[in-house]
Amino acid sequence: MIQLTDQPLDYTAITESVRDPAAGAVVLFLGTVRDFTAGEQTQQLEYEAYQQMAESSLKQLADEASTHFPIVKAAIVHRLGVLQPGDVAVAIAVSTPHRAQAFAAGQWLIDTLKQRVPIWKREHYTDGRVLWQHPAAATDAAAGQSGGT
Amino acid sequence: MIQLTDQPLDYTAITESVRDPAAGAVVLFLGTVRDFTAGEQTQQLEYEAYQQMAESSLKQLADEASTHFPIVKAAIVHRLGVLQPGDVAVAIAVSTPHRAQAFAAGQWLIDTLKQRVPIWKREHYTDGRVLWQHPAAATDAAAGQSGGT
Amino acid sequence: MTPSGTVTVLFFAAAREAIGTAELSLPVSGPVILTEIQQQVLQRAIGLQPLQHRLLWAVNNQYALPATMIQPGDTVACFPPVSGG
Amino acid sequence: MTPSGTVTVLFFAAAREAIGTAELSLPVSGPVILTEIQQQVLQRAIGLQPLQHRLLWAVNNQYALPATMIQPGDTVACFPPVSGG
Repeated sequence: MIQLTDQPLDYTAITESVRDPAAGAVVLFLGTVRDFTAGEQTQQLEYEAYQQMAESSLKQLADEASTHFPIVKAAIVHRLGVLQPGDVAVAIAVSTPHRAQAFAAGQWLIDTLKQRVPIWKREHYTDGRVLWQHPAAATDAAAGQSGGT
Repeated sequence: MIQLTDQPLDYTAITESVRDPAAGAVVLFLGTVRDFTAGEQTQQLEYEAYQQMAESSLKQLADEASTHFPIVKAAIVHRLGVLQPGDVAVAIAVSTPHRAQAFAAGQWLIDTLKQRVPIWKREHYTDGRVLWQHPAAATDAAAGQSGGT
Repeated sequence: MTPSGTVTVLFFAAAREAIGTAELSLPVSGPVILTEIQQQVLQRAIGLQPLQHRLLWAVNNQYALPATMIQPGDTVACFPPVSGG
Repeated sequence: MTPSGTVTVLFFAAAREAIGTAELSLPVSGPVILTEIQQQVLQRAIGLQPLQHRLLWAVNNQYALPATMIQPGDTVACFPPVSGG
């Protein structure tokens, strides 16, 4: 199961999709919206994707992970649209024969997703500021946006 | 949620119990019964515990994990009794502010559980042999058991 | 769907907001390298210039190097560093 | 529940099967060290001897060192290496 969706993530269905009697380990990772980041209170997060490229990029990610780790099955689902603190933004499930492989594969998948897959988040703070988040410079204020630090 | 149970594990409830708006990451680990181990086909696994010590040991594990990792919430549930291939034997869920901590804490918890918590499994193979499993010597045949390699 | 003789350029996130549009059509007289498209975009979309050293570029849904050949009808995308997850 | 003057020893998994019982009551005349309990157990439960170098011991639900003091009424447990998960 590899998809983008604007609906709440059903992480149980995502986990079930990777379960397999050939696997002794399943790791599920959930990326959830934190209420406070670096002392700033988040009211909501807004996720936008380049959908076509993001979908093919998620598929490539799963294929590439299978060349690095003995993955039995993998699933990646990312939510788009407006999320509140506590909501699940991304769910990654992976099954492997042994446990260390499942942790390594799950971590590689989320780390690489965050580096490569064309999805962006915009943070709406409780004080009214709205900022695009970028990994290298979270407070980088791009021209044209409705706020800045 | 820290417990031993002879019922099928509800890993969704276990995961929900650790979700928290202060956490940006949740990692769920499921240890599941593999159908084949080292070329041998498993018909069922039987888990036995020293219940009183295992319960206090699981609680100590969660407490100790919190001294090593910035855990927001943790849950550990281990199933006892007879399990079939594909069944979930253990579920560990942990939430932390950031993702690397959640993977590290989840892996530490399952690794340490397997070293310390007084639970034993006995493997019933499809060829009729029944063997207690021990980490250092999976084919070690203890006196008194109903089979041996 | 893009007529021969044009390259579609898509913009996302802060890049889209910086230039105020999600899409541009650039006329091309034949195959060109990505660098040439990038220069045309930055000339037409001045708002992007402060971001230019951080922009990422893709061609037909794959990240692309500056020397990538672009054919008429191809889709180029331009966006800031990704921040999913 | 254990009467003063005895130590209860519990056996689990392959250790239980090796001696054919889940529990022994050992009379003690006062505090003793774990080593002494271990020796009594191995003398009474000969089936355990092939396992003895791999056995783990706990006192009142905690792993215990050989020099641990055992009081009358305490519960000792004896079991092979654990294999949960």
